[in-house]
Amino acid sequence: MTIKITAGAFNPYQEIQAYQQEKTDKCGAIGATSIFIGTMRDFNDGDTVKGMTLEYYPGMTEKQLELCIIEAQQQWPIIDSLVIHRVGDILPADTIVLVAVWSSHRGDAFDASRYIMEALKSKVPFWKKELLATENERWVTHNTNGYQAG
Amino acid sequence: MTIKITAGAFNPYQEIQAYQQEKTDKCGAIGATSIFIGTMRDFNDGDTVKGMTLEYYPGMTEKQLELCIIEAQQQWPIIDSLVIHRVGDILPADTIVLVAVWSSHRGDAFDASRYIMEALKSKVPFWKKELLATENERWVTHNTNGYQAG
Amino acid sequence: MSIKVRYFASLKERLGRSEDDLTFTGLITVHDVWNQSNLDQPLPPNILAAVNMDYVALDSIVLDGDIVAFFPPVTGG
Amino acid sequence: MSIKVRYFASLKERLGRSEDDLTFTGLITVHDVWNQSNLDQPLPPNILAAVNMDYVALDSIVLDGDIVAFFPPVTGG
Repeated sequence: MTIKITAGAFNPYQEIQAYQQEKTDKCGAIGATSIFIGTMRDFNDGDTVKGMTLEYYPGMTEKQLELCIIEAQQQWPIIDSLVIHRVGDILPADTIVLVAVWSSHRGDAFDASRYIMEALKSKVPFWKKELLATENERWVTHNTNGYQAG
Repeated sequence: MTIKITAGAFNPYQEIQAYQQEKTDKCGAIGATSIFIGTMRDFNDGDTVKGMTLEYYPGMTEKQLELCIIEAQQQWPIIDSLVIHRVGDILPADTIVLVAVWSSHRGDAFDASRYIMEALKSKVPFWKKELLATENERWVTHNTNGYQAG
Repeated sequence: MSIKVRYFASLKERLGRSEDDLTFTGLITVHDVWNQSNLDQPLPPNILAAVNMDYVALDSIVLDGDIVAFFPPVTGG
Repeated sequence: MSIKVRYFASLKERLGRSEDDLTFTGLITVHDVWNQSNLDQPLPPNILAAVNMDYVALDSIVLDGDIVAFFPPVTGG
């Protein structure tokens, strides 16, 4: 399990490949990799968004993120996982979050990656403030439930 | 929507990135990318597997795969999708299948990618023959349901 | 009318051939195509059938020029 | 006993500060910490609380040296 909080832009595909190269000993057991990449959209609630600032709580953010992953590990047989979350100033199309889960079987990989994403969005201290095209700033007030539309 | 059947090894991360570069105009609408990568394991049903041959039905395979994706498009708002499936001779740790779905919202991306994987495994003509460490060959007789363990 | 029959995977290996070319007269079904091509053995219960690359039921009617395929459950992905 | 209080995101902006240092005597709860730090306003109903980086209920007891945090619903991912 690896968790990274980063203030710099990152390429999720390069991160996954670099991470996989470090653990080639486990390759033969891996049958399924489920990856979720969350990206900044240029619209939200009907407005054009030109930038975003992501605040977090250093220490608590990492701690709660680790708890989310441990909860997933307790429910599904996960071989490994990588979670990276961006903080600071973000532009549209930038990657905000990467969740990658490696498992022997696809059902477990799908279930665990989705669980981690939903847990992250409901429990891990990150707060988004949007900069609109109008130059107004606006805090995002709540996350949607990813099991319904939205 | 892009579908590829390939007899050569492929790097799923390079494929996704190359595909994304062609459609940068849609980037701002994408909030969620859900990716599934199926990899050849070196064990199955308690035996060590050292290789695999994937047979398919040229023409019908592409047609049925396209139908799976159209069914997903009818159920969820998908911005784009990429599906690549390997055929021919395969070694452990090789990528067998890549399913990538781009959407505005994470629930749709998760649901659609999983739907495509399950539909692919139950409807699209591919057949695996395993080469065991004992040099015996064995056809895989059925796929598991990915919504249960396995 | 003439029909091409194709076999795949373990079924192809068991039959020892990958295709048949048949000629028929009259109204025939997919199941009739199997029986005509494999006189000595009944259609195994788990075998799937396609006509012109679409899945079909065994009682589907076959037309001149159709390509009928028989194969075991799929195991891709 | 001394308690550090931290505020985040929109709550921090609304209060106009990111932290308080308080001293107390006796048995106090997380809610008491809020009231002591923000005499003029009640705790907004959707605000979450943590003690030492774990989520807690508002009636949790606070101990000497604890770090108490208040923040709005999280919106990451």
